[in-house]
Amino acid sequence: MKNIFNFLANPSRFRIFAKNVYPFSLIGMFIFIFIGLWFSLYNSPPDYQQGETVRIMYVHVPAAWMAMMVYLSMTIMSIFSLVWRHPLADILSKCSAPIGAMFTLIALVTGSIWGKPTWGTWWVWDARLTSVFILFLIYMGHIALVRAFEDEYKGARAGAILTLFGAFNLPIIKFSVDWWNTLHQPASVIKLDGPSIHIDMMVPLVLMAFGFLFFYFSFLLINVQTELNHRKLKKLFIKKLN
Amino acid sequence: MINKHIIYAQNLSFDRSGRNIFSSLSFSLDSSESIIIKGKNGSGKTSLLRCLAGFYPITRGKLLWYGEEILPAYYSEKPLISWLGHFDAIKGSLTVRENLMFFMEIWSVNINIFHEVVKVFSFEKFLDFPASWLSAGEKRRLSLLRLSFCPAKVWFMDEPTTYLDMENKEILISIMSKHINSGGSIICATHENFHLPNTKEYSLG
Amino acid sequence: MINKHIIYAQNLSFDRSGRNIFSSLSFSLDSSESIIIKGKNGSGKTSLLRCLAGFYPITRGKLLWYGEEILPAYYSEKPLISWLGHFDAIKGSLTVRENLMFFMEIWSVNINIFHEVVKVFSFEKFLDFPASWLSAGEKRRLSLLRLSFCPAKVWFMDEPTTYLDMENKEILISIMSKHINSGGSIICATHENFHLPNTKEYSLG
Amino acid sequence: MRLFFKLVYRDINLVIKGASDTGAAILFYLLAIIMFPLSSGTDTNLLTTIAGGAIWMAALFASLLSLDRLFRSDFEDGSLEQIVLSGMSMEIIVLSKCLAHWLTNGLPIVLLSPILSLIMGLDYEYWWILAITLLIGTPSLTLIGATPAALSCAIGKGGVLTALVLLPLMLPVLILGSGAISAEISGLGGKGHLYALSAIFPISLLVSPFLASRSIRLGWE
Amino acid sequence: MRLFFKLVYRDINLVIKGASDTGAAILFYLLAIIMFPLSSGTDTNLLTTIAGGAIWMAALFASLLSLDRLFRSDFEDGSLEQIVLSGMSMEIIVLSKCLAHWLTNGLPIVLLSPILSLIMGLDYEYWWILAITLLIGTPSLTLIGATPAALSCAIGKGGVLTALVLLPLMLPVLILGSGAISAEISGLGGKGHLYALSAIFPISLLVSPFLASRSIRLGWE
Ligand code: HEM
Ligand SMILES: Nc1ncnc2c1ncn2[C@@H]1O[C@H](COP(=O)(O)OP(=O)(O)OP(=O)(O)O)[C@@H](O)[C@H]1O
Ligand SMILES: Nc1ncnc2c1ncn2[C@@H]1O[C@H](COP(=O)(O)OP(=O)(O)OP(=O)(O)O)[C@@H](O)[C@H]1O
Ligand SMILES: [Mg+2]
Ligand SMILES: [Mg+2]
Repeated sequence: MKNIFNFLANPSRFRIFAKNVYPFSLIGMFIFIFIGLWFSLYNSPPDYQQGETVRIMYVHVPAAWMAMMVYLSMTIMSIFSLVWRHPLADILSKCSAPIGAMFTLIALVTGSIWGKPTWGTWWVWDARLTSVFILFLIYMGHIALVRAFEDEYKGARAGAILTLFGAFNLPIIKFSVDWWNTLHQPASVIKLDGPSIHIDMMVPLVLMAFGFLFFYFSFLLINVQTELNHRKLKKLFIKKLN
Repeated sequence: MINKHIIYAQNLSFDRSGRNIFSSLSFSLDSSESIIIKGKNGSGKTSLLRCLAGFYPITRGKLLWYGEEILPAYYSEKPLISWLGHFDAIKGSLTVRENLMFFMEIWSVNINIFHEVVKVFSFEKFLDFPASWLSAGEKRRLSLLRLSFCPAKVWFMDEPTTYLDMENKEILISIMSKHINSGGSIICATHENFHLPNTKEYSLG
Repeated sequence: MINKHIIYAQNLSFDRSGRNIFSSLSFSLDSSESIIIKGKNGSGKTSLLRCLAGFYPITRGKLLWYGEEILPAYYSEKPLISWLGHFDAIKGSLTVRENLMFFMEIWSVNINIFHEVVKVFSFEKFLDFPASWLSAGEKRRLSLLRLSFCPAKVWFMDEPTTYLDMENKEILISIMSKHINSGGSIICATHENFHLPNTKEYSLG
Repeated sequence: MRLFFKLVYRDINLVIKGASDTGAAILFYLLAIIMFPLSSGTDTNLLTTIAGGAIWMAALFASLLSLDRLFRSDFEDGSLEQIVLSGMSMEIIVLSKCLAHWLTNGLPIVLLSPILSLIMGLDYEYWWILAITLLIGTPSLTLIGATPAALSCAIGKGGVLTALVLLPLMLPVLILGSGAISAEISGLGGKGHLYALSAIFPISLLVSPFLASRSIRLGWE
Repeated sequence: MRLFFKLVYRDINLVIKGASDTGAAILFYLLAIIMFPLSSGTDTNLLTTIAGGAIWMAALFASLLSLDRLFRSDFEDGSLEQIVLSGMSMEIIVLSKCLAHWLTNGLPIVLLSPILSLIMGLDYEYWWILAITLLIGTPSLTLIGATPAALSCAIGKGGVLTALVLLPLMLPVLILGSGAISAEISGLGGKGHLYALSAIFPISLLVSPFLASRSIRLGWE
């Protein structure tokens, strides 16, 4: 594992890797999302309580999962960055943040839209919703902070510090529904004693989740390539000065 | 014997934002020795001092303090260096005495030494001034005064003559010489021509 | 003829917080002339410059600019003086170019003159740097560069050689000489020995 | 006049480049509003009642925060000396800095107010009155704040004193501004408050450049 | 340890001498509270309901205001370099600065809270819970704020970013703090909130010196 990481640390090698993997990831994304959408929009039952509105779930839940997943991966990257000063970890983390912010926004917006018919309100300041909102703010803070530095290396280190600090929020998001009594419903898929959700709903949910995961990979690879190109340009600019 | 050197630097290089600031510097510093760093504006004198102190991370090369891989900015047992940089670390809202007292206390400086140094710089009359009243040269003298009662054996000085008049430049040189003669060491970046005992000169850039 | 002098000062005195900083200074400055102010640290050089510019109010005495009771800091038709003080008036978060552009625009400086001056100070390669990257001497050169494209005829310089290396000191002296020879005037406080054309030296303190 | 706009342009640029605290102030404003519901519980009725006052108070604090450094950063690094020696009168400098401050602080506050009313659950009929009071009131806040901000240069520390001097001066604006909204909501009509509020602007426009420029010069003396 | 207290003493002295913004922050806190009634009308019932939340919010802003310069003034004038070269570990420096900050910012906030509850018309039975939440919460605010404050040295501008980064991190403290009070008032009991609030302190005490000292060093790099 460590060898793979070292192998990819070289920017030009990673560029080649990214170029080769990217199309597959993109194809994966389209396949999963299309099949997932077909299942979730046509081939799954309406909820016995909520009726058709339940279909928002197939966007909401994977987006919420990804919002947390992306942050978790950024946290791991940050440890790599701070402890081993790994340049690739810096880049991956920096490029993940905007995607994570977008998933969080999707979760927030779809959640609100879903909330109106089910809870009768767009928004309440309960623990789950607030902590997701905080996650969004942390993402925004991270994006702004990393880009505030002239020096990418310093920006990345600062971003890593912030990511670690903000990681306290992840368990709060995950367990807020259990710790406090909230409007939001508790976990029914990802929990210790196995999922408690009907298989007909489970299938599109999982398909969409994979679709979103590939979405993340695809855009991460695009972002990383842009970032590498950007750095190369800057290096050329600075070389001209020396 | 590497272990005997206070500073031992081999092939030091330093890059910043992808620009190479200096490269392949090798030298050593022992007690009763001084190094004068010269070089054009932007040649990396300040950067070198900061690398040696540990404020900037060196990009390549080997840097040993007392034969070990320690750095003054990370060392927390006693002050390894006494530092005079471009910033004067003076709080304008405190008096000169209050400014000095704090450092006297954290460095456990004897009050007699303090009074002696104050005399050398003829700073008695300023002691109860708010530090914000001092002129540019007086501020610099205050920094020098603080530098010279620090118990650290190695002095790092970045253009110490800035703002000083002729008389104070001579006082400066005499205290630097005294420090070297009594077993201390100095690394000093400057554009002036200094005559210090037992000195090596390096040119950057 | 009083009216012909650019600056005419008679018996200037200046007190601050009850302390007398300087007293009974009389002199005049004409075009193509320079005044070098010398004096120990704390003798009041900076204070004198600031009094002349109008930043400090003189306590006693008479001060005329172009024979009138005006002061550069209060005059709002055109810049009367170009000022180089201890503070560099550089915004680190802007690039060097952005820093200069603002002053170019408010002084209506011709772009050709700008490029010429940039060349004199070999500052081309720094133009797109963030100003916070510059070394101490490079910052000083940036201030000098700005000073020298200001359309004002009188230059006020407070220790202009600070942080400069030998080469840049010479460039500085050459642009100062050029300014005087082309009809400008300079008042300069310094601890160095300058050789400027048509110069008077005053000692304070 | 040309110089005036150059200076305004420069100051706005500095805000955009993040060198000034004004951007922070807007953020502060936004977050302060978002935090109201968090700290006062989620009773919607309650929120609606305090919405106008809360938004006005957040606006006041946002101005206060950023005014402290209105002149100080330029004063401390020598830029202000350079500018005043360039043949601009101090009053013009003060006015241009106030304009730049309002454009980057007051205007965003006004523009954001509808969104914030939404978050706070203010009835949408009252959005316009909130926006109007802010539009009339924020320029006065900036102008009133200029003098204490300039004084803080003279003291050399600012902070404590700026806030202490500023708040009482700004209070009338706050009271009239939030008063107009509650008067409107209670059906009494906020016109009276609005007229009084609009009277503050020309007065401060006349007085403040004069006093602020004196204060800055005091800092040099 | 001796050095630790010397540094704390120095920082407190600087606050007293007015060199630091911490004093301003306390004033800000007081004035903000006084302005609540002015901006939200003087309906006593209403005031009482929002009192806890309002005081907590003012406390949060007061910390936020002063934290921005926690390390920056020492960083900018070179004092921090001198101190770290004097043989103090960076973590100790961070802790001592946090202690000094809390003593001059958090503690006054706690001590003033009874008076403020009086002004806000909070029922006097609830004074103790307000004071306790503040006593437990303010040290966490300081510690949590240390890292963004240190990061602002590295960026060299602070302001916008400090606030942006700080607020989300501080929100949980605010929510738990004001939540405890409203839970107590509503009869549900604020114990749960208090426990959660007290859990934040040890965690931030462990994490924050480490991350803040990294951030400051980053500023030197
Ligand atoms: C803006 C408001 C909302 C936000 C921020 C939000 C956030 C989240 C988050 C973060 C998760 C992932 C939890 C986990 O994996 O443990 C989640 C899951 C979920 N949410 Fe929401 N949500 C919101 C509104 C709603 C609404 C209105 C409903 C429907 C009544 C809803 C139903 C669900 C369901 C069913 C799950 C899946 C739980 C599971 O099986 O693990 N959410 N939401
Ligand atoms: N507010 C004040 N009250 C009283 N004395 C002051 C005040 N400000 C400055 N001084 C004193 O005025 C004297 C002159 O200061 P000034 O800055 O003019 O000196 P200078 O000749 O420029 O010195 P340098 O060569 O060090 O730059 C100094 O001794 C200083 O201590
Ligand atoms: N963050 C940065 N990124 C890239 N280059 C930088 C950065 N900071 C400084 N530099 C450059 O590094 C070079 C060395 O700076 P340094 O301050 O070490 O010079 P110096 O020798 O001390 O010069 P001076 O005599 O002017 O004090 C300068 O040319 C400067 O422009
Ligand atoms: Mg240097
Ligand atoms: Mg001087």
